[in-house]
Amino acid sequence: MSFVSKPRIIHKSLKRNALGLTVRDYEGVATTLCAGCGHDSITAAIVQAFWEMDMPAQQVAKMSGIGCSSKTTGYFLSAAHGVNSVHGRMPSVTTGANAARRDLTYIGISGDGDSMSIGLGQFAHVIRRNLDMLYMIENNGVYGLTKGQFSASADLGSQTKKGEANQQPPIDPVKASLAMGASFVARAFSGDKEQLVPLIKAGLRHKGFALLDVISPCVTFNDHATSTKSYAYTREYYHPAIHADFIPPSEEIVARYDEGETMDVQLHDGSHVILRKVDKDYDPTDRGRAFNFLMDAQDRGEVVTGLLYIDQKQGDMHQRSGTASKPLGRMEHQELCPGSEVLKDLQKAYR
Amino acid sequence: MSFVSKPRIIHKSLKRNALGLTVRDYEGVATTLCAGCGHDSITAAIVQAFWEMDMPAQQVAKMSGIGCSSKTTGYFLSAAHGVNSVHGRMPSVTTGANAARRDLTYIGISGDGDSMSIGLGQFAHVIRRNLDMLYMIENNGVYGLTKGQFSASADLGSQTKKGEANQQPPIDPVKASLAMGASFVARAFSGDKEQLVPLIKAGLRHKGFALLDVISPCVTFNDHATSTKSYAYTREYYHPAIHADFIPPSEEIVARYDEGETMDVQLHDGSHVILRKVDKDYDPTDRGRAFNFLMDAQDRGEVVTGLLYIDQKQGDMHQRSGTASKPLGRMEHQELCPGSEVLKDLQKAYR
Amino acid sequence: MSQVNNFVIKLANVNGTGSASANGLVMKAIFRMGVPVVGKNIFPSNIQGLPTWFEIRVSREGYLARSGEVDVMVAMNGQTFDRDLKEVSPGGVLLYDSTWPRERSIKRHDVTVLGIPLARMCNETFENPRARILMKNMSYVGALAALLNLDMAVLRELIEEQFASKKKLVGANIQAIELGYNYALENFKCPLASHIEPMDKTAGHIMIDGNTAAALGCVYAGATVGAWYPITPSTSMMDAFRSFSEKTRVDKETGEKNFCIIQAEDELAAIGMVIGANWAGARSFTPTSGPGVSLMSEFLGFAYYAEIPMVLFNIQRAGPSTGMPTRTQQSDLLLCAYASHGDTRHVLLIPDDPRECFDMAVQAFDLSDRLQTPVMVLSDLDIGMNDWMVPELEWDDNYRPDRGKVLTDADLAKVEKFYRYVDSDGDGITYRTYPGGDPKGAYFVRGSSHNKFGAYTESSAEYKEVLDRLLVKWETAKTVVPGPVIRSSDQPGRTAIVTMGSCAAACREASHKLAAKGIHLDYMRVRAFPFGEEVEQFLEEHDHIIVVEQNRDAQLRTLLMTETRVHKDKLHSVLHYDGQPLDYRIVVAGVEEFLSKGEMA
Amino acid sequence: MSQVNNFVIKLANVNGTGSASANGLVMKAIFRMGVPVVGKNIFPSNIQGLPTWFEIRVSREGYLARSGEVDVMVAMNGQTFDRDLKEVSPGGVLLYDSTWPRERSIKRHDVTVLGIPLARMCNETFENPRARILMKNMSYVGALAALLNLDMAVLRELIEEQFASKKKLVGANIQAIELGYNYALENFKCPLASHIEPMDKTAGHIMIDGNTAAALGCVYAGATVGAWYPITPSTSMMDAFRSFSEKTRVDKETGEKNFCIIQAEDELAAIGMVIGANWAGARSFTPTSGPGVSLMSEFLGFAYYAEIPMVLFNIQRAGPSTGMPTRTQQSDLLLCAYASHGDTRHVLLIPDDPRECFDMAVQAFDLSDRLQTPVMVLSDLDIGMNDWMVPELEWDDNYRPDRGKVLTDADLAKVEKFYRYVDSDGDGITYRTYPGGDPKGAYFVRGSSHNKFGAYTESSAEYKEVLDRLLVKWETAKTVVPGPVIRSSDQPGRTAIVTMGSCAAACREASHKLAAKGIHLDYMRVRAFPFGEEVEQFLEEHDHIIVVEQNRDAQLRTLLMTETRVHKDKLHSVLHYDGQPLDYRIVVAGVEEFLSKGEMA
Ligand SMILES: Cc1ncc(C[n+]2csc(CCOP(=O)(O)OP(=O)(O)O)c2C)c(N)n1
Ligand SMILES: Cc1ncc(C[n+]2csc(CCOP(=O)(O)OP(=O)(O)O)c2C)c(N)n1
Ligand code: SF4
Ligand code: SF4
Ligand SMILES: [Mg+2]
Ligand SMILES: [Mg+2]
Repeated sequence: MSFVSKPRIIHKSLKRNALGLTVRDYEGVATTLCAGCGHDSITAAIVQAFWEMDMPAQQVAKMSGIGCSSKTTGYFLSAAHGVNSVHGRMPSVTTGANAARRDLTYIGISGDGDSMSIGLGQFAHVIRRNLDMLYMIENNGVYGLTKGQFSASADLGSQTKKGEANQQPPIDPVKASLAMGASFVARAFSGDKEQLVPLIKAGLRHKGFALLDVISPCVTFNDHATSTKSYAYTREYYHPAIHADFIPPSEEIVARYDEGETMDVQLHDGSHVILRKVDKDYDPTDRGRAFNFLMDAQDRGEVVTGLLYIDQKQGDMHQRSGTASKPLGRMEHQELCPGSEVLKDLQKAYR
Repeated sequence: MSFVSKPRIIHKSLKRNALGLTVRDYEGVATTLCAGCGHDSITAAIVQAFWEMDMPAQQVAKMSGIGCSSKTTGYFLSAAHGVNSVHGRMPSVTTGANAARRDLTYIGISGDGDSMSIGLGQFAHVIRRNLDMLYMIENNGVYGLTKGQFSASADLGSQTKKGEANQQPPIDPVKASLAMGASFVARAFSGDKEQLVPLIKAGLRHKGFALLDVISPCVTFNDHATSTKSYAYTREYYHPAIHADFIPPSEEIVARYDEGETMDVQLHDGSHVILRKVDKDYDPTDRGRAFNFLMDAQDRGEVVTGLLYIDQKQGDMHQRSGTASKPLGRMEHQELCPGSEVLKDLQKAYR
Repeated sequence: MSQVNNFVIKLANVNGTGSASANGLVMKAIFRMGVPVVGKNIFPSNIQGLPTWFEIRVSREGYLARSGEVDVMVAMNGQTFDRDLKEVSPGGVLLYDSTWPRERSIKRHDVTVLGIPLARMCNETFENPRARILMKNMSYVGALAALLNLDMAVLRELIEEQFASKKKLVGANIQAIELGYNYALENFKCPLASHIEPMDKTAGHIMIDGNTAAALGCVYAGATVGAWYPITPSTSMMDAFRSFSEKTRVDKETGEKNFCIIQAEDELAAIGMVIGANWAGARSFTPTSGPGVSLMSEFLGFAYYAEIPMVLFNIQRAGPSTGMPTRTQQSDLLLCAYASHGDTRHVLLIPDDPRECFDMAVQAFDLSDRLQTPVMVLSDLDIGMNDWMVPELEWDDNYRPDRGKVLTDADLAKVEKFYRYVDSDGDGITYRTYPGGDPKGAYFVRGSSHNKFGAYTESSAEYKEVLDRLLVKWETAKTVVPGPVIRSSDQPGRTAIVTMGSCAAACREASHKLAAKGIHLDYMRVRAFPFGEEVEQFLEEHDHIIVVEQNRDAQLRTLLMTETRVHKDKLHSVLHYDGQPLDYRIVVAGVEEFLSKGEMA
Repeated sequence: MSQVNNFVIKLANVNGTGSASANGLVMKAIFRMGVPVVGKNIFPSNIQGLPTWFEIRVSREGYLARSGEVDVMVAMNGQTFDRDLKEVSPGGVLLYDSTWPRERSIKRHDVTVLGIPLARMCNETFENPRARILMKNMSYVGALAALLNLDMAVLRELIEEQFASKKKLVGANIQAIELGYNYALENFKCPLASHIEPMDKTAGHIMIDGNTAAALGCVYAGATVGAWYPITPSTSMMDAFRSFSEKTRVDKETGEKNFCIIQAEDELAAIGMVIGANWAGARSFTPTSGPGVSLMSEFLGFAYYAEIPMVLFNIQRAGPSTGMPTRTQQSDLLLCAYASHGDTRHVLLIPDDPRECFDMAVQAFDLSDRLQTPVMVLSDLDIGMNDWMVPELEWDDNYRPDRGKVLTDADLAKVEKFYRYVDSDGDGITYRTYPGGDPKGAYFVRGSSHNKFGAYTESSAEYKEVLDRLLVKWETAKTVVPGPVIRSSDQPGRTAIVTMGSCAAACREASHKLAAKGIHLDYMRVRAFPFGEEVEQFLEEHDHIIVVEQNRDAQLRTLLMTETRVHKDKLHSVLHYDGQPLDYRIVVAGVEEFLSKGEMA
């Protein structure tokens, strides 16, 4: 329900890509997410990546489930087709679409709730099929759209706005996808476009399944008075139990740091996340090492970012099953129907 | 539909446990599985384990989903309650039961189809909750009950009775559960009771979630002419396409080998599985090492058996959430109902 | 008609700006002044930045439905200013923040437009930027206080209660209220024609939403295990259950909790947990909404066939599919009645307000235990998430849960052999046992075909025997579910309204309005499925039955047609399904249209 | 009545012993001899070691339903010997393996019991232990050949065809047949009164099961993407689709496959894939059974509301829950008609035999594309897994798929702007586009509320506009789904049978039997939901309508009651739901009972 229709004034000064399009041409309808939501930063990175890739809109299919994150497919590439399906089931719809049109580029956007809870089974199995797609998780550790319950990726001990502490250890999409055999595994932070844009492009180009887990702070439901260090001191006039529907204005969190470095990012609730960017000489082709590297970083309380694992030799779903190179959805009836003579012949076995 | 009712003649000579019960007292109704099915060997091991543990039947709840494997809860401990639920959903029913009766011992029996396909989400999340239960997967790489389709744990390249080759890499329950943070992870072979019985006992005793993946050959749907080395030579009179409903008589496969050793087991279809039992000095408390150990063995084409990982410090679901020690299902109404005065009081907030 | 204590205030806000507490304050103040009131929250399916409305109906007669009028509009949202202005009833008043000029594309000469520079006043008074947003809300409360004649002492009292734990906030809030109050007093003629005069019609009542009341019912029924997957508009029910349980069920000394709440990974798991817990002897429930019920369908059939009690609360929202998650509807009736494949049918309870949510929560557990089958309580967003004025909830301390036919170890000692599905009483209900008891009572639960002894069977006769007994149980259900609420009109006749759930308030008001025009209608509100003999009789006694419900496909009419003896030509529909709570005028119009057609015929 | 070409053979076996091929051979031989025949397989939900029966009805009149008689019993299963003996009709014959003595608890003086030492003979003749099991089956085929007068040349021909790729097996099989044949000839009076004499009534016919035929229909309709999760009794449909596709859709040179079959991780994923593929422009389908449909409910509502075509085959089995997976029933009708929460309704096609499975598979894709909504084909285990004798399948090479209203890039070039949900033709069906085309045709699919332009909306009016248009589409559906099959009796009257699907054969035979007794009934078989005008008219023209169906809760009667204008008192039920295929005598008895009650009244 976008009430403010977004003016599509294209400044002459905007740079154009090989298709003659500006970044603006890759945008979608106006966002209805909270001001400062990490998801919007990711949308901007996606827009940037497509523009840089000179991607024609009709080449792209945008797929999603349900959640704040899943809404974002509406906020880029208006000129592309898209399916906003049901909660947790984006992978299967994408699998079917890809079965029909292997010639398109699939970008699936999901949330940590959408993928790690209700959708975990489909997530694991789309990986197993090595479906040719970029699968992005806009990971905020909460269910944003249903107002702040923990998701399965929430850290142990983190607290909701209402003050309950999470008692369950997290499921890490990166470790889970490594264990399920994903052929491309990466992580980034919503506020670090410099790292994010190239990873999106790499994921889109990867032939097979590419997981891109993006840490994407929820400015609304991580903003609780109980967190270690919080904005509480600025909130003299605010009583969480009474102003339960109040969402203080926030700004996008931005982070910049170099390869091999760590960076301590303060979130809206005052808590911190320590990001570690993989080194230039990190070898992302060793699945075992990737797992260990993640475990070690976790022990140090760091969240590793970058391209963590890649295997370009696994065939995608179609290569494995020998599907025709011409997309099935574009076949003519004549190519598919064996005709009356064959029917007669086939029926001999039933006499 | 057991037509032959099993005579329950208890031989005087049978040994009795501390409860004065013989092994026979731990049996269930007669099996309706195929002769030689690995699942029946596992049932026998379960019977043995309970008997050795002097387990009273009313202490046990038997839980399962749907599949040949899931039927086996009927074949042991007739005197215990059990729920044969729906396909892939045993974990949730067990979670609810445990929530109500934390004082019981839960044994859940599942298949690779039941757990790695339709039930993968529930499998992952029951692990995440560290529910106090023994979760056994009777793993045969196929859907036995629906007649031989691949399951998600089927090896790459293995073939069905009809000759199709599996194109998807397997999901390994052991690796998956390690990645999901399971607190007890073990694997065994159905034909090796010597290893299996102690692991069942350990899993039942473990406070928290215990995964026991048991390789359990399906004598019927792995018995196809196309496998590398098969019984085909004995099948002069047999035409698979025509005798599709013919299931040749088979015998249980038995294996015995020592810790630290490997053992090459020939399955009914003539194919082989190489088992490696973990060494006496293997340290099962290091999750990272366990993962690496598995990866290395896999590279050598070996399937590791034994207790692979254990962590006794994680609290189970109730410990984490501070549930009363008295089982909720046994509470009297008086312990639960706050009464009319409190109701009056609570309603003050709504005036 | 005089507008004193009889008007509608509508507040147009942007969500996420903390307006809910301010709006609630206005409603609460009116309630405390003894004047009947009800609030409807119309909010978007997002978190921040989109339009949201709160509608307060003040009704000295105690009507609780929407009236379709807007007498006082508080237009705080620039995005919707135009349509808000359009919506004001002729002669009404619109209040807005005049800090910034509003461009208006429409002119309304029949509406009094009052501007107050709320933002400017607050910016001048408060430093902190967040405070300014919140205090702006409070300042319009102040303006309304002046315009509507709200009792400032009551407002102060409410503020003091609310901020009891954060006392230093009291001053600022009162200051903000006074800002608006004084400005209005000084600049406008106060009070308006639509204003409040104290009454005594709210004594013995509370203002509560259905989800909170249902959660309280679960606590009182002795439910211990709650499993759920978050979904609007059911989520607040589990929040309330958690908070009441934390208050009343935690051992003071040990901190041990006499409850266990599990956030499941999805709805399929949530219902599985509930089934497991009920099987094991704990009362357990799950709150959900439409999409959740669809996902639970397979398990509902399992519980039906394996005869495991379980309680489900479906807080209905507008479908199909994801539909409008923050809008109300009654469109899951058919799904719930027959959920799952095969021959399945389920017991439903349909409350009409939060008080009945409380009562029916308790009944649901009793019926489910007694009938050993799923019981679904069909509430909706309107009941579940809006504050309704209802008589105080009551509790009889002599209440003991009806756990149905459960054999204890002592009972088992008396029988020779226990068979799970043998009907020894002829009511279709058989005895069960809990796990953990005497092994003599052990049995094996299965969703596959079983005979009356509980053993697996593929015998046609044995299978059919169990399936047929379930029909006997269904007949028993008809006799134990709550009967309908029937109200004969002053001039009982052959024409009637039949309705359910949240339509009740609008139907009641419509009946009065129609009676005033000389149209007298008898009234029946069904409260449960299956329908019992009272429902049959009422239908039999009437020739024209107007079925009022909130869905497109006349689902209640469909059920009546197939599940009672009624002749279907007697049933006529008034349908409302645009997602807004039902407005009584829709019922009036529907009835009049039907009657006029009838006369033509 | 003479028993030549008019009797039932029942073979009692243990499953997993390879008896299916032997039993099929008997049936095929009779078919090749020109005598109408049908086979019913009654098998357990396990893999090996439990009882299984195969019933072959030989009917010179061409009746395809069960008759309830057993004229010749081949009792190869010791476990069930007693009940098998009990089941033989008076005057019938029982053949058994006399190698081991059978203990009999019952005596039948009215049954001729013939013992042949099959196992002993085979053990003496064949070395290999597996061969002995298989050859024992063949030897009873031989004995039957002698007893029933089967043409040995036909049997030989069949054996040679079957083992064409493994010629060396031919000899042994024939040897085994001869063992039994010779023994019977030598020891018994051959042939029996129940025996075969060649006819010419099977020319132009085939023996095929419904799942195979439906799969073939999918191939011919141009379906390319099949996604499924294995579930009895639907699994063989995807096996057949795979095998036909491998035969007809693989490029000889490149080996490229013009199809893509995906074994999904569960039913929720399977339907998601089908929706995705259809959205992207490929014809796609999923075969499943009851529990699968329950799990697919949420997605069905999505496809309904987002208006995405998709085809689902529900091969129904006995419910509720896991129920009896290897038994037949028609108990998913209501679920399928209204699957999902909110106001949803779905188009159903209901074939009565394998030939119609083929035809309706093609129709399902055309209707689904045309109506842009899910179409479910409701078959059942009886049709899907049993071999039926049907006229050869036919294909019109001029057939072109009806893809419905799809705008190509060329079409788009002609329009100024494309809006997904604007109804420009008044039939409720709007234009769609496929992804990968001109960006002008791009739109966003959602299961949340949308306006006719395809944009997200929470406006009540816009939401309702789309929901109402779906009802217009539903009216259109009534005019394009296949009409009923209507057969007036010789003496058309006011009493009729109405039925669906696999009940047809039994109803046809019952009608004949009743007519012979002077009871003439008109007949209508509904073939689709929603019901069209022809159905309405037929109902209108009859006063007593006996609805015959295979479920407990009279689901077809329920649908007729609510979804047509029929007066419900006209509808009476004959219900059969014990999992066995319908026996015509049940219909006869049901009708007679109804009529006798009618006379009493
Ligand atoms: C079947 C079903 N169950 C529940 C919901 C309610 N629901 C909507 S979004 C959501 C969680 C979203 O969390 P996440 O995927 O992390 O997205 P975020 O909003 O945090 O970006 C839930 C539970 C639903 N839409 N459908
Ligand atoms: C919802 C649902 N879908 C499908 C089925 C059919 N089904 C029964 S068992 C089974 C697979 C069993 O495989 P597994 O768990 O590996 O057990 P196994 O028989 O191999 O021991 C399937 C697909 C079902 N019962 N329910
Ligand atoms: S609730 Fe959180 S995730 Fe959702 S839009 Fe707001 S900030 Fe983003
Ligand atoms: S089919 Fe396989 S898994 Fe099932 S009972 Fe037979 S051998 Fe065991
Ligand atoms: Mg999230
Ligand atoms: Mg298996």
